[in-house]
Amino acid sequence: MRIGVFICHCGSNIAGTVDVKKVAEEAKRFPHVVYSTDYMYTCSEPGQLEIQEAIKKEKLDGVVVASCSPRMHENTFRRTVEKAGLNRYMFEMANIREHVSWVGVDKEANTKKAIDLVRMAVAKVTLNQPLFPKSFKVNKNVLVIGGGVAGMQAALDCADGGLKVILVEKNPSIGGKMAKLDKTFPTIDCSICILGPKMVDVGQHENIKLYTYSEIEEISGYVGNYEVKIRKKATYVDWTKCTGCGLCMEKCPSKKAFDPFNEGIAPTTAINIPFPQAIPKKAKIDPNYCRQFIKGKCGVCAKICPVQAIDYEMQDEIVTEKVGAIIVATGYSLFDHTKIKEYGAGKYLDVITSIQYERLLNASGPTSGHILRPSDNKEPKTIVFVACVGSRDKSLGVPYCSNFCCMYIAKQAILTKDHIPDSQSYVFYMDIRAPGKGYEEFVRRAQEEYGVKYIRGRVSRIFKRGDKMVVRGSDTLLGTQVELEADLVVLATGAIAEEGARELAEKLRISYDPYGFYIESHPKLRPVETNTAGVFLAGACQGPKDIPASVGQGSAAASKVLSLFSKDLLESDPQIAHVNEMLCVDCKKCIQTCPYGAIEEKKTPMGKIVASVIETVCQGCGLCTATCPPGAIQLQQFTDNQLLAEVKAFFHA
Amino acid sequence: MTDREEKISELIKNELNNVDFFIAYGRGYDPIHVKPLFVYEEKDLDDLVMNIFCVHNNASYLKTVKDKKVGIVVKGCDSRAVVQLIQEGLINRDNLRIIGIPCTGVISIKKLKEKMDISRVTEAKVESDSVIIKTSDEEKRFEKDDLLADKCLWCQYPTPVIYDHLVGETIEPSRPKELEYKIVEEMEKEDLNVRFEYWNKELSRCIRCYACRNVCPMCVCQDQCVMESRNPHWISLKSNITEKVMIQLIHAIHLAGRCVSCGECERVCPMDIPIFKIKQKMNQIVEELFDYKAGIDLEATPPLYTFQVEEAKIKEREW
Amino acid sequence: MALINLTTSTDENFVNQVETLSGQKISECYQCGKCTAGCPFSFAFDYPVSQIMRLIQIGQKEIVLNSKAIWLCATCEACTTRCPCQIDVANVMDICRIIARKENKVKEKDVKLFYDIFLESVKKHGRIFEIEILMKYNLKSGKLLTDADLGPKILPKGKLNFFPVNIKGKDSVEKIFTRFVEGIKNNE
Amino acid sequence: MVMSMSWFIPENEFDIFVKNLSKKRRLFVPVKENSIVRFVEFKDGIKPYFEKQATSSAKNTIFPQTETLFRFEYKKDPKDLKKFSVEISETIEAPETVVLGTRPCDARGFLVFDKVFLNPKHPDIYYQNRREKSLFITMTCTDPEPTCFCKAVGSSPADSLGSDILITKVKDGFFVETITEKGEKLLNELNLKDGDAYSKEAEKVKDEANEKLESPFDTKGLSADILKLFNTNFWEKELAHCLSCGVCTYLCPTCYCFNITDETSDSEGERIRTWDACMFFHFTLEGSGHNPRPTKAERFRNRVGHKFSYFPDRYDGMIACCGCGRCIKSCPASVDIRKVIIDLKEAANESA
Amino acid sequence: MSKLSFAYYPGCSLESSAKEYDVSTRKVADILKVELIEIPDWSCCGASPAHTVDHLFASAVAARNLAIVEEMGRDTLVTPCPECLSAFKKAIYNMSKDDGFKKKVNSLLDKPFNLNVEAKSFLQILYEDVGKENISKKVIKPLIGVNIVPYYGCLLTRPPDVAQFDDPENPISMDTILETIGANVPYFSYKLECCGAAYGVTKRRIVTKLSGDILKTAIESGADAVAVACPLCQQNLDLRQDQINRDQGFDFHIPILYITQLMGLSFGLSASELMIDKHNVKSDHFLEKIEKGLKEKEKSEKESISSKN
Amino acid sequence: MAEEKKEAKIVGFLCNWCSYGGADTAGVSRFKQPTDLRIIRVPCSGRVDPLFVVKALESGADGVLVSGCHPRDCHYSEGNFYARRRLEVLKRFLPFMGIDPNRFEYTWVSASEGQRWQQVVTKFTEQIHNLGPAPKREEKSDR
Repeated sequence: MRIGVFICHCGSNIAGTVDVKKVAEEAKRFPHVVYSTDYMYTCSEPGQLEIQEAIKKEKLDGVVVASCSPRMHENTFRRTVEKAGLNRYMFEMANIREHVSWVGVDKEANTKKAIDLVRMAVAKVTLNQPLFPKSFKVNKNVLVIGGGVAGMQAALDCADGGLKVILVEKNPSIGGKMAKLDKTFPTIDCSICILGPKMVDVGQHENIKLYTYSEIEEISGYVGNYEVKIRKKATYVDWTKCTGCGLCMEKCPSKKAFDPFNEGIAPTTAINIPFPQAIPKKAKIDPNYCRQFIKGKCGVCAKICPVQAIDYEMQDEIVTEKVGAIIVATGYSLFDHTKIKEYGAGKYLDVITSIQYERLLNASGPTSGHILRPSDNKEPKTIVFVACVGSRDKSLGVPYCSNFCCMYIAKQAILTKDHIPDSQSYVFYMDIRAPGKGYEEFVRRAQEEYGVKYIRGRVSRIFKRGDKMVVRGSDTLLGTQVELEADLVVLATGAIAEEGARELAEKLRISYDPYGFYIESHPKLRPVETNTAGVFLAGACQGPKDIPASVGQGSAAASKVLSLFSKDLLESDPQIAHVNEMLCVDCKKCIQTCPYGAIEEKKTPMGKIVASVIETVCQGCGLCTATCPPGAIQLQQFTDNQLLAEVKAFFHA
Repeated sequence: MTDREEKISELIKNELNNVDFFIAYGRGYDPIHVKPLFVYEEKDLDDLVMNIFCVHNNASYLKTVKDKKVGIVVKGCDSRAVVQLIQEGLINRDNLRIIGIPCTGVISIKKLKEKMDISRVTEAKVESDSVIIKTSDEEKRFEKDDLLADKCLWCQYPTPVIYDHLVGETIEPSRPKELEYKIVEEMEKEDLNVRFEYWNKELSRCIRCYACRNVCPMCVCQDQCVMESRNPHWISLKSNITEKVMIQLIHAIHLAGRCVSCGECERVCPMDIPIFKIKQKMNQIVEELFDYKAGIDLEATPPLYTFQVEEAKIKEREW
Repeated sequence: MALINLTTSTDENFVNQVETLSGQKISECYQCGKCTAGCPFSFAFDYPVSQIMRLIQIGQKEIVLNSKAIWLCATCEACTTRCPCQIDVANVMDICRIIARKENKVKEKDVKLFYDIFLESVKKHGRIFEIEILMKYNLKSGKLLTDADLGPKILPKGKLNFFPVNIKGKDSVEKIFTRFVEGIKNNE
Repeated sequence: MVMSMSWFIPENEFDIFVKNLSKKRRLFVPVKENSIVRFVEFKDGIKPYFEKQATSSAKNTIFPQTETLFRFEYKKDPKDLKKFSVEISETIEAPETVVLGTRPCDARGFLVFDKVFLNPKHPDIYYQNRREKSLFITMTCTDPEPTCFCKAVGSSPADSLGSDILITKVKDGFFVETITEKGEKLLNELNLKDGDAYSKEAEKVKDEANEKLESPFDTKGLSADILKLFNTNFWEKELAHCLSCGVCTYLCPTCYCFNITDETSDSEGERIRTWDACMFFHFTLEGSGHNPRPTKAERFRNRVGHKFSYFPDRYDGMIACCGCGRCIKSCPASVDIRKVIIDLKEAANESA
Repeated sequence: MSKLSFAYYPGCSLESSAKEYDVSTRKVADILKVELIEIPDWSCCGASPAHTVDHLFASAVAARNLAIVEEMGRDTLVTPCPECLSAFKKAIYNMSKDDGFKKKVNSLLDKPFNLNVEAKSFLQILYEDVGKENISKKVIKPLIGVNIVPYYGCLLTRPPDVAQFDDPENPISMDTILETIGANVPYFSYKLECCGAAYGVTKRRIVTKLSGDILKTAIESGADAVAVACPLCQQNLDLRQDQINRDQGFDFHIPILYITQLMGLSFGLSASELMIDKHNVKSDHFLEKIEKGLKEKEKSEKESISSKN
Repeated sequence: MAEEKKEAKIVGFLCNWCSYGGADTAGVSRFKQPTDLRIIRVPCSGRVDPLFVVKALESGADGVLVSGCHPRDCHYSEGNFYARRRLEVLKRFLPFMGIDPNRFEYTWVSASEGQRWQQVVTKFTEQIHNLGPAPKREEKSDR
């Protein structure tokens, strides 16, 4: 081979503590090195030109640049050598800045280390092979998982951009958490009034295919070519017939069914339409409460339904859709306050959660917007809000801040005063987090205009005294214990990952943090991408966030999909695993361990069964290579022989 | 022929229609050397034996006859290899007919060799707990336990864990499990440098014949093994100590969580290198870390080809 | 509270000492006040427990060791049980008492005195001798009439022993005391 | 061949004899390690073991498992890095060597080696150098084992062919006779007692030893029989239990196959020769990936064929087997080459 | 049920000021066929005073007893006293968490403690090992017609990592037992609030304040008596009830009874057998109420039988 | 002086996404480290066949370090879970063969943990210096 070596000074960044001339001189002695030089700024345009000239003049077929981290400039130099006619993978970098000059003080030792690193890079590049990406066709449908505000926004943006959208929502209606809210901060505008039209848009958009009351069963494939199995859960009502007239709800004799939309604060009927603005506005039966299912007889709804839509025999159905990209917008759940024993573990009727309170405030809620406390339906006069219930609490496994509680507490306290002018609200808080536009002003208004009393300290215990709830907390500003006798206590439960988030992540092959929130590619620069190509994130599934942020991410994810789909063909990274069929012994270990299901068995023309890499699915982690006992499957660019050559180059120096 | 041999013979006869051949045990060149017997037709059964000298693990052959329908006679320890092979999808249960032999132990020829000159054995028999060996010039009687292979002294699977036919009654394990890793524990009483030198000395005898690997029922790479393929270039063909150590480390690592403790690697070593110790250490680690023993459960996954998100016994932030 | 000059009074060694002895990371406390909220003794403390934690965080050794609070904590464990940061707060209070004892800084002399007399009794008899403890305490504290009103209530019941129970193995108990003291000396 | 002269070493002086042998030269002796016996270089403290046939043959003494043929180094022209030269340095290592304690079969094995490596047209200088400087002191095999079949291949327990010196254990000591000039020269150096008085006793011991063994098969027509069965499934069935390992070949005194590879690091390296075995898949694996002997049956066929057919056909009927029986004794699967040959002849007869 | 048998550690208080707890515990155990073998030559657990000196020292003082239990060949130490219990549990917890600590503790001891013993409260034995079914079988005089609130104190369930028993915020073991022996158990929000513990002698004002709050809440809950499981709690609430009244301006006369005494009553033992008369606050009225409740119940049962006839 | 400063031969296998990035972060932050370590970049700690560690040790390494993303943070979602098992097994196995287990460590360092990387390198290098050069196998090719 004919290898060229280029040692970069990086101004004084490298040359200050590494004798670059010596490194370049030493590199001349390495096998296959026919050209070696040093340069002030190799990454600069003239620096790159010098490499290209050397490639042509010296007929180089391999290049090593010793400079900064490959994470910085590997792509730069790959393009450089490619422009000079060399395959971009016939290039290696030795990181002598971040790993040498910047971390070592002894110039002699640094120089020695740099020489070693260059020797190792040369040894490796000797074994590099030209690699070529493959192109494949893209299916331009997009799957959006989750029909909350983030998912809806993403779906609408994609659909408006001309893409076919499959929107899957596990609840009977889209709308998500936002549909349950009364008002939104900091503008106090009616939540459903702004969301409702959007929901209608989604429901009516010709490019959006809606699957509600459905869940993702299985996902296979890769960017551009995913296949998704969707489970349509049985509703026991034929939605092609149901008109949403609501007659069944009126006549249903089972009126004590749990109402998830109202967070259990009031019951509903066994057959129900979740809420008036639901999209689609269709009825479904909850078999846990329906007499037909429990007792085997009733059938009132079937008799009453004017369009004969009731079907007690209905089964779940699996449908398959093909898409090219996936936007995950599965949202969040709320912390289960019954885990907190010192707050009564959900046993006190007058200690409720903030989302329940939201339903009490809501004009379409069970109390028609009148605040009545659950134990005796009386109007509470003293209301205590407790912040950080299931947030910032390591002992409960939720050390993080839930982001939006401070704001909704302020909103609820303001609304409380609006509803009950002679009421007094108190808020136990630890820190007020109001960094959004107009947020701080909003919280100030709660205190200044609405007289909400903020007490800085956590609540230790809530218990009953007569018909009052005693809230014992501290006022850390005073340095004392405080006690309040409240009529109603509202616990601001924090956001946790949606139930099933981890399972879905595994189906999608994306990663999640210890709490079950999905991890983005880069926390700053790639906030809506995941490390799995073609899978994007929007909204609170990535971490607690408020409505504007969720909507923003929905649009961002949609724009990522639109730009991905702007090409008809995609290129795959060729740094993937490759099977030497002669060596493969069909032991199946690679198939078993591949995190992407990218390896399958195939029969060679000789009749031998061997492993085979699905090139577009392989992500190049190399786990298979480390697993393969005969070394038959090799991750190109990181083969056993290449790594062994690096080891050898160091130890046999 | 003993009753047991008659019974096995009968079973094989009946099964021969269902398989391409049967692997049993046959007479070798003297009474204490038995050989694996490949039965293609009835007359091959004339040589059949089943006794305390049937040391071989017949499952070792399964990897080489993947596409055939095979019958096999297995002892308890051998059967674990069958289970492990099926578990890993390396052989197909449907292609197998298994005759299980409950076993109370097999003789270690090496141990016997230490106790007497075995070059002229004319007769060998077992009487209750004794083994009697006759040669042209003498007759010796041994306590059976003194001659049994080490693995038999802590055997927990005297009855095969998988079979289609069982010849004889199920035997409950009666050997002390604590002895399983005795050889390992004894080694670990020594200092690191003593161990280092011990292996240098023992492994220096290695002649790179690869018998340990070829006999290993779980070594499925065989002809493609990196110990000799030179691609990937893990080792050279030199017969120096580094490469000899490397060979054993490759074997141990490739077998981690898969080794069924049949001890064949050590039995076949022509240079009498105690390599089973190495495998047992690996088995002990795997058992400690993952509560797993290979070749017991058809549904299990070898621990190094799976994982737990939270590992109960691996400390995460030690380093 | 007087001005605290953080430049001169912050004692990092003290923070380390408390952290090492208690095995708790004090910096994990973010001052939510839940410990104070649930502490039954808050009303009697000079510094509520969350402030003690805060004072330790900023290395205010003198204030902490001279506080009443550390001596009035009864280790009821409410703070430890409820701390959202999983800090064993009661243990930290305990450690502060231990350090204060070692440095001879005892704001609540009576409490320490009572403890000492209690342990003396254990050392002497192997078990405690209640009457002796009470009498000694009254004598040494100078509060001669402590619980004098209870005497007539309890004495007639015949429950209290007038003589100590000396256990057979009291030597072995005493040896725990002596070995412990020797151990400390040897370490120094 | 010289007239044999004889000496005698009393039993209690044998240790001194061994020590003296090692003084000016490299001495190999059989040593027991664990349950096996192998030839190692003698040093103080080493106790030779002559009681039983060594587990491995003595071929490693002049045909080491690994030997460096030469070292090489690429040297660049500093003025033009594209130009380089290769410097080669020879590495023949051939010290004066004595091997004590071989059996007649071991010593005869080298005659097979000689045919190949000392071929006058192109002798192997590495082997040649060492062979010339080596000397074999063989012990009469008074105790042939049931696996022994040297008689079948034309040798016997007291065969002196291939040895330089033959030692026969007699009642009070060792009767020593020279077979070659090299042997005589050595013994003259050592100042031993005259052995004539024991020659009769020694002859008797040798005769008895020779009688102890029978020939299990006849090699007549064997070469043809092997070729006759070449394309039958005899091999596959007969060798089904073979594990295809290298025990038989590596312990064999006559197997001489080798491999040559280069080991390079940085710009220098060495060319090495290592033992190879026809039982290995890689032995005949071609660069294209094609393998003419892909199965163990074909490989074992080659082993038998080579020893009893192709080699004798090429080298004046010399059978490339010395009947030592090591391949039988140490085979993990109890493959018995005698049985293979007997069965083979039977099968050849049947197919006739 | 096979016979339960445990190593028994009464603790110093139960030898003197809290003798009635010891006596009633042994009697109840006897009836429930729980064998309590007193640990030979046990010594003081060290209690909280030892903890203020050094944790190593405190663990050693406690572990001496645990080592004896090991020597007895027993695996469980049972004590009625939560303070002692806590000392033992903490010693075990700290020693098993840190091998170095364990070694240091054992270096202070004549006989080492090898962590083969666990410590349990007698309440835990009653609740978990005996169980409410077996307790209910022995009830012959159910405590009908009285309201009893259970007061657990601090240490029986706290801190949860160490205590490993019942719920740290809302324990129900005593509630369950009280219900099992027939009493009515009203909602009581001060189940776990500290009584002031060992500061009775040194900081009386603290104790009378805290204990006063407990009594006040109990009485507001409608309690006729408070059930306790701790000698210190009992002392603070009962013996010091007059001090509380004096300091806080109350006039309470509410009996404070050990859970074992209450169980004894329901098992048919007499008040004097259970040393109920040795308490400061008289229980006469409470006992009468029970008798009355019983009679009423008998009467109503008779009526219902006769009406059926 | 040369004596004192003698470097140990230490090789590190670092996953591209976390630990290599962590080492970069340490560099960018100028966190000074001993110079003995040579880093080999691999895509994922799951790519590190335990045999690389063995090979490096047998080739004369005084110490080998493997570093990957924290478990649950793997760029390839699962690679380091496998690595964790395999490397732990190896770590426990080495001493049986007479190799000091302290010559091999595996650790998790994220791309943001520059300081942690500095600590890991410093601690490991010190550890290896304390152990001294690795014992060499006596190469008497015994022919």
